[in-house]
Amino acid sequence: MDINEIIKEENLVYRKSAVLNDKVFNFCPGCGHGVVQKLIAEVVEEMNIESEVIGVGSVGCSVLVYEFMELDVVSAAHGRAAAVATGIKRVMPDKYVFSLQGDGDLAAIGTSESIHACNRGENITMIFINNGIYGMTGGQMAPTSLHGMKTATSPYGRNEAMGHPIRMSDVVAQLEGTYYVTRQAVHTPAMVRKAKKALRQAFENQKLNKGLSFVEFVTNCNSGWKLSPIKANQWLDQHMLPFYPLGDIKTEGVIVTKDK
Amino acid sequence: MDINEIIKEENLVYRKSAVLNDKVFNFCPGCGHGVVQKLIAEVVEEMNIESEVIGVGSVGCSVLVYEFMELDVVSAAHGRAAAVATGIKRVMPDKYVFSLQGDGDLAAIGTSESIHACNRGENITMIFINNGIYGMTGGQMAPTSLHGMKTATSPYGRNEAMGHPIRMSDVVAQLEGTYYVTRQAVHTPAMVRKAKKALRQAFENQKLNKGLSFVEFVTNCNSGWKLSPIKANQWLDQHMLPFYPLGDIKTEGVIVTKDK
Amino acid sequence: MAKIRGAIVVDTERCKGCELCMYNCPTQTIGMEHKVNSKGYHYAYMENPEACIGCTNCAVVCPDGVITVYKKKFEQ
Amino acid sequence: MAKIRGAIVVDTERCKGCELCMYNCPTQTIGMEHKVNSKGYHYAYMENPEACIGCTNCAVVCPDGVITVYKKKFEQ
Amino acid sequence: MTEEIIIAGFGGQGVLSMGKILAYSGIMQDMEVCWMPSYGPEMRGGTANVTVILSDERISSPILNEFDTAIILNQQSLDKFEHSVKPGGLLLFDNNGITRMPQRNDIQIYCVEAAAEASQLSMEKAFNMIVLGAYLKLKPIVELDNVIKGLEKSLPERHHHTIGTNRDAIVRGMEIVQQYQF
Amino acid sequence: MTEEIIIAGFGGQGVLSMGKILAYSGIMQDMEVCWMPSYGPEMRGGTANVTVILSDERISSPILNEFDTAIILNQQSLDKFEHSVKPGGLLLFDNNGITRMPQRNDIQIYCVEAAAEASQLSMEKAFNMIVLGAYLKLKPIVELDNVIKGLEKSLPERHHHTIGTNRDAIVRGMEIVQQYQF
Amino acid sequence: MAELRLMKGNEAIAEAAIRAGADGYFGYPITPQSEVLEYFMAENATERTGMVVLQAESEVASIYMVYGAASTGKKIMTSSSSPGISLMQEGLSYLAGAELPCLVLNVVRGGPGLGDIQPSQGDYFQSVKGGGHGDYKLIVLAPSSVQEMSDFVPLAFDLAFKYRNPALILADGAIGQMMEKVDLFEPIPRKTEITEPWAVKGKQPGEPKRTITSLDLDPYGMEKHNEHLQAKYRAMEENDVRYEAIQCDDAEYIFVAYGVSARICQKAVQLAREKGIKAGLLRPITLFPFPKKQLAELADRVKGFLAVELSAGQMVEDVRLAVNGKVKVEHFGRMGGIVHSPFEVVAALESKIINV
Amino acid sequence: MAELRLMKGNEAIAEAAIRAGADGYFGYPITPQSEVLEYFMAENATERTGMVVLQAESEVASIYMVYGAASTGKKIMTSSSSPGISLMQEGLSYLAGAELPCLVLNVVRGGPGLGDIQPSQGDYFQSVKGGGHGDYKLIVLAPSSVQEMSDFVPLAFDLAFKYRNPALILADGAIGQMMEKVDLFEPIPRKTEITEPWAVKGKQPGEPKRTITSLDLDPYGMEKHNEHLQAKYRAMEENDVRYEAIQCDDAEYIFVAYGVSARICQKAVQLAREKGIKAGLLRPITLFPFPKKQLAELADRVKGFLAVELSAGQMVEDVRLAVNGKVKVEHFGRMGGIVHSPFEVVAALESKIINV
Ligand SMILES: Cc1ncc(C[n+]2csc(CCOP(=O)(O)OP(=O)(O)O)c2C)c(N)n1
Ligand SMILES: Cc1ncc(C[n+]2csc(CCOP(=O)(O)OP(=O)(O)O)c2C)c(N)n1
Ligand code: SF4
Ligand code: SF4
Ligand code: SF4
Ligand code: SF4
Ligand code: SF4
Ligand code: SF4
Ligand SMILES: [Mg+2]
Ligand SMILES: [Mg+2]
Repeated sequence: MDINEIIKEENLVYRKSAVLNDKVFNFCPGCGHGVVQKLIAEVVEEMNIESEVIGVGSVGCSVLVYEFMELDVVSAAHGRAAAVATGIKRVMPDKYVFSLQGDGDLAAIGTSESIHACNRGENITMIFINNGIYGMTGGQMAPTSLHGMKTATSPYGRNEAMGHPIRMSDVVAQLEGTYYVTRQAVHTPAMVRKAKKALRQAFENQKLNKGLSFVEFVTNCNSGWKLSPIKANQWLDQHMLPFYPLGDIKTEGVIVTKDK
Repeated sequence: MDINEIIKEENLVYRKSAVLNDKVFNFCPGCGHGVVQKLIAEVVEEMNIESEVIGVGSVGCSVLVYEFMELDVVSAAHGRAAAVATGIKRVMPDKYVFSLQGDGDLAAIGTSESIHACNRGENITMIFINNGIYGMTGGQMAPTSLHGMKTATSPYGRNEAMGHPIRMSDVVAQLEGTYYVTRQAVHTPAMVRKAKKALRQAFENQKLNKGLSFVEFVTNCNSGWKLSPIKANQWLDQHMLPFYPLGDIKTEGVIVTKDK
Repeated sequence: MAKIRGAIVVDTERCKGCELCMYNCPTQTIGMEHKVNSKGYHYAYMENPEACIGCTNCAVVCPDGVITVYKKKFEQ
Repeated sequence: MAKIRGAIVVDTERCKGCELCMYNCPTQTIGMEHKVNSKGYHYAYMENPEACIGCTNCAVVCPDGVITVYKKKFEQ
Repeated sequence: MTEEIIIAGFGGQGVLSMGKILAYSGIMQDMEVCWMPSYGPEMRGGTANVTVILSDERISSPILNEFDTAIILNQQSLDKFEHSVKPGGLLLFDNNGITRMPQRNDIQIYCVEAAAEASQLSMEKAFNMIVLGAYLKLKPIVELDNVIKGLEKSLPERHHHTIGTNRDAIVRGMEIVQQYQF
Repeated sequence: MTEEIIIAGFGGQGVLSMGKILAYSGIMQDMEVCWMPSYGPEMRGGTANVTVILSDERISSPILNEFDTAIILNQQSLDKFEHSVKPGGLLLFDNNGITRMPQRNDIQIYCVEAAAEASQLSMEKAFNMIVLGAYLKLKPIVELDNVIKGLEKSLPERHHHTIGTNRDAIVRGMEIVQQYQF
Repeated sequence: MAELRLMKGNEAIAEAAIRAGADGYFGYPITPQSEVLEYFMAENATERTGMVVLQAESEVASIYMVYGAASTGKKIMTSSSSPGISLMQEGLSYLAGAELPCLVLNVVRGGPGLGDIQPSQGDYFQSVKGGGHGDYKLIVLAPSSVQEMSDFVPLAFDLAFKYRNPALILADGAIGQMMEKVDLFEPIPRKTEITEPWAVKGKQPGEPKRTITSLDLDPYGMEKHNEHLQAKYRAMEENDVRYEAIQCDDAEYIFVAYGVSARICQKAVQLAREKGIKAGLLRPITLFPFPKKQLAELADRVKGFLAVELSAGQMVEDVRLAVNGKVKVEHFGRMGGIVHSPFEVVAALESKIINV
Repeated sequence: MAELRLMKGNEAIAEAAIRAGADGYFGYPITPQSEVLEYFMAENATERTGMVVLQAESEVASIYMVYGAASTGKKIMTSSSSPGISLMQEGLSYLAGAELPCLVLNVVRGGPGLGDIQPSQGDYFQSVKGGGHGDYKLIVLAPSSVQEMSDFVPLAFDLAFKYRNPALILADGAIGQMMEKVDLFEPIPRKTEITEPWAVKGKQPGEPKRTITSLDLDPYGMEKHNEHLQAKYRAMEENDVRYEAIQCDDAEYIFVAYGVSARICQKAVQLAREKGIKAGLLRPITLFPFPKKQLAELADRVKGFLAVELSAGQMVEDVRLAVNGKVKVEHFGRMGGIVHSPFEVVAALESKIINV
């Protein structure tokens, strides 16, 4: 049977979202950033809200998000995406505003802005790419780097004197202003599908004026980790996920009890 | 019986610590800041560590701490005391380093420095004066101001759009680097005595290299609250303490479970 | 009995050869070309086209949105 | 039986008249002077000196470290 | 005509609002006015003072080292500002709580026992208006009617019922002010 | 004597370290040297290139627009740098993956099939040393001994056992380089 | 409606922002300018006009909230004093780089460091040369009265939008804290429809998307962007210099001073003339663009300039650059919060310029 | 021991800090200078000398860790690039105000805003005029080779301690990223005993306590402190100007350039002389204190100056101030990360100075 009988528009089951344009992502091969950008585009497309979305980029490997998405985007300074998003949302309360930040951006230099946007319960969607490292600048230690992790600035492994890996989602879940906090991953098809639902939820919450939704994605930075993409995802399963377990942390403003 | 028979050196039971000099505190009458400064002086004197202590002041009503204490003190910029203390302690690990910050200083502009010093487990004592307001600048809203609280920048009461009061001690207790986190008050004699024990503990921990000790004091700012000192302390009991309950939050690195 | 057949189209010039599609394909449909594209990457292709069931797993995990998936039910 | 008697000395020039000592004295020993000091504050003083038991409560809560406390056991 | 005044006392004595009412009165009389407070944390518990300038011309510097008039309400302020009165200028003070009396003999010195009077009349809140009255008696640069208009402008609506009392206080101040006898 | 070189290819082809070895060799020969990489995120996945300058005099600008020699290891780099070779200069390239061949006729063009050779000899890691050998054959500005010394200096101790292989690769490169035939 | 009031400078600027149709204010308290935020809150600006007012957690957050809000093409403002403005330097560079209009108020206090809270003009360099990184300029307006604190708000917004550039109002503790009478302008209603083509609002079908950024990884692109910025700054210098010349026509000596110093110099001109010295005052109103041309022209016919500032000598450099060696230019200033008296200023003119 | 190595500028400066006996480094990654922190870590500086190295959570935290550590009288350093340095402006003003010696490295990249990461000299104003608030100066050294990246570390520390003032090494992406051979100086052991009388170490019995602050609420005190600072800055200008004059003796035209631009101008001098133009180069090594006097002297005997910078024209203002109108001073520069070629520079000299 000819394959061209299958490859027909009416048989289409998956195609890159039209919210993404044809430029090639600047990410390294196999980087989780790409999947997250795809998901954002898909959720926006499915909700049919392109004309109501304002994105906020940050400084990190996703800095060029405005290049790839056919959306209005404001590019924030390193660490300040939550403040920038606050500024936008406050004067444009009817728009959907999301921010997209790495772990260095959100949990190191931007700690204060992140915490206070969460604490104020800004009605936005904060998307957090936790790859345990500073990808863009060449693989330096991030606040989320695991103990023992070798990075450009912890070449012999992160030790206690360098601080402890911080679970930002758990921290912000403690704050009254967060309505939905979840931790997801995108390196298996099942995880991607689940993550997309979570992201959709986070956008839907904005429509309902529920306050802040915080979606963490634990992803690989294979370049920074100095592993092949496949190996990096395996390492992620073995090391990152035990410390950063997946699942909802807070739903409808209530922390999910862990004993369940 | 002549009172002068009692007022004799051998009958002395309480006198202002010699670590405090004779300058009159710049605080308003009845302000809790004064009691905390007294306690710091007493603990330092009792531990006999004057020559090993470096204090870090901040910007807020306690900015002039270096004027009143006979200790070496470094005056940090607004919000940065935790970073300044980190810098000192890292290069002088054998000294006792404490920082003294207000709630605006520690929980607004200094959020990031506070969180990360705690997360790194710097072996210092962070002293946190939570009076729910910016005292020094004339009574503006602080991150810790209660809902409904009237301040210079929330003259009709703090509302949700201005953010929620934040319990910093609970937030930092979540971080791996904090060893001891406690919340105290100083407006009754019993509370003062208890608070002093906690403060002493926090200094003792440094000697044992235990990591970060965080001592919150819930105090009045009677000027900012526009109440007499006595009324302010009553208001504190009625409104602040229910939201900021007293007691140890984390001891020996373990969060104290609340159900006990 | 109806049989499900799938097919994928790889935008070879955009493929970065990360192999995640191959790794995540439940039917071993995908292989990596020995040749490289103009960026120097070995790109993914349908090594066993008949095996594809159109599950979209490959496309879903592809970080670069390189794969388009089609699926058709055939009556046997 | 031994009786405990206390006494306080108020550094009147440093007192800011906040009344917290008075409020926290378990024995109503303390009152506020009608006169003001050079800063304009009514200052604390022992209104009922014989009531003082030297418990130091007043001194402990005094934000300005104004009060010195003495205590003596008298054999009766 | 330009009148440069310093008003100084404890925080809480109504120093700043007295200056403000004076300034508003100036506006009511079509003058140029400037009101410049001491500000910042040193106010806390300590002294408060305000410079008020009333003039027929554009006012240059809002910050002055010398004054035509000093209105002094406590000892610290007397110590600080007695020497800033221009020769021939006016020093008006309330002797309540004053232990070291003014010394200069090249200026005019007047005393108003406003605190005592206010407590006697149970109008403690209008203490500063008694002082204002005393000043206006000595330097009638603004008319009483304009002061009342200034009061209306500077007080929030909900306090307008106090204007009568304030007027009485001003008048009383005018009556009780007297030259200081060394 | 001053030699200004650009080396350009994919990240991962050893472009930067080849430049570094060349620079170290220059030092061994008492020359002034400068090594200036392209840097930053655009390196990621894309091309990497480095400018190396060897000279008998103090080196002025580390950043150049024109080069005596261009060593080119992929198509993108050829497109980018072919026109930066000074007239009369040298272009050395590996034709692996090259689809559009060099066009200029005012420069010397040489080809070294280093990738092919390296894979044949199973010395993929020494690919860049083959290229280096080819270059040194054409421009023997540093002596082989000094290159070896340079290798010793630039490689960490634990990699010194590879020096023999690298030497062989350099020599092999010298052998297989040939003028490009249009 | 228009109205005459006795107000502090800080209050006047807040009232003016409400009247000018400002859409948003984000700020953090600091003396001597906390009254700005306090006024917005007490006046319930949000109820009056729908303007957004938010107390931020820091100055860094404030300036980036401004950055975000300004991206939508609305009229956005922040305010602070010296240390807080220093914390905004990265943000100001970003705003200038991304070409976002906005209004920033600096009520300068004594520095450096924590310094004190008294009036100063020690932040001139930071304001006009660029305290942040890279080549950029702010439009800088220097009010010297409470009236101008009010009047410069709509002016600053107009210039900011005209050039897509942040505008800074450089005041000082005296101007911020003092009360004067102010003639408040007629309120301008807030714009409901944003017409700026560059402003983000969600990508509309059929229209290209909009991006606000200051990044261009290609240095050639970055250079082009810089050239565009420089052309804009030259246009400002060409078209939007503002100044006030007081008794300059027959003057032999010129005081150059802005803000509160200019008021003192105005008195000094009068005192000098009483002494028979023909003094005049050139008061730059825009500190950038600086009235270079006007000073250069004056330099052809006067005997000397005295730059009078509450600083160790900052604006004096711009005066020297304009005068270019033609006549003597000296500086007189007090520091740390002390304000010079008109007498001192005249004495300085005599000792530094006339009698040498 | 002393040693010859091929190193990046960023590596050389880190190695030099270890050798200079630095006691602490606090910093945050940013291109193009992340190698500084990486080198300390890879080299295990802490094991080598006991030096403390800590990756901070931000540049704001970095500079205040420096502030704290420097209060103890030790040799403390941080480094960053343009946006990160902008975030340190408040801290720098505090360090200067509190008179704390320390070393800050800025490896400048293209701005404004996020800009790009290529070499630039657009942060000159920020460095020498004061990007923070208030009247203060940094000691600013401009290396133009990897060798100087190494050599200027002990020099900067010496000057910083001599004056109790922060010192800034102003480099750029090219100097930071390029490798050159560098003759590493003999290591200086870390001081174990702090002798600075002002340094905090715990109040010793019988000694007065020590306070590190930049606050003085009394404006007269604050003014006095400012006068003290200004006197210090004048002393720097008197005693510590450094520069290199290349072929200036017989020159008719002078390039003025620092850092990487100076290297290009050196080539331009050669090219110009080949063309028969008598060109020379004055390279300021200290940007503050600036070689004003040297330029003023040259101005008496040359025909013109061309300031060559990777900026829209910043240092040129200091050249103009020094030359004070005696001869023509023009600026030539590229922006956004583009580095001028020596040919362009010569062409600019001809078109802007000679042929007009
Ligand atoms: C003020 C400032 N400091 C530092 C940098 C350099 N910088 C750019 S991205 C980045 C960290 C990126 O890490 P992360 O946020 O985890 O994003 P990732 O690339 O890993 O997705 C840093 C430190 C900067 N651009 N600006
Ligand atoms: C960078 C900066 N921003 C703002 C200020 C102004 N400021 C001084 S103290 C203070 C807040 C004080 O409040 P808090 O920390 O709660 O101390 P408190 O006086 O209540 O004890 C502020 C905003 C400053 N000095 N520096
Ligand atoms: S550096 Fe890491 S995070 Fe960045 S694109 Fe590459 S793999 Fe992804
Ligand atoms: S303002 Fe408040 S915190 Fe400050 S001294 Fe007064 S009462 Fe205490
Ligand atoms: S659609 Fe499913 S079966 Fe087909 S190639 Fe992709 S992963 Fe394999
Ligand atoms: S996952 Fe995508 S980019 Fe990776 S190899 Fe497959 S098609 Fe190529
Ligand atoms: S010591 Fe005790 S009893 Fe005596 S006055 Fe003080 S509080 Fe009262
Ligand atoms: S508590 Fe202290 S300051 Fe207050 S009234 Fe008593 S003695 Fe005076
Ligand atoms: Mg990351
Ligand atoms: Mg407080």
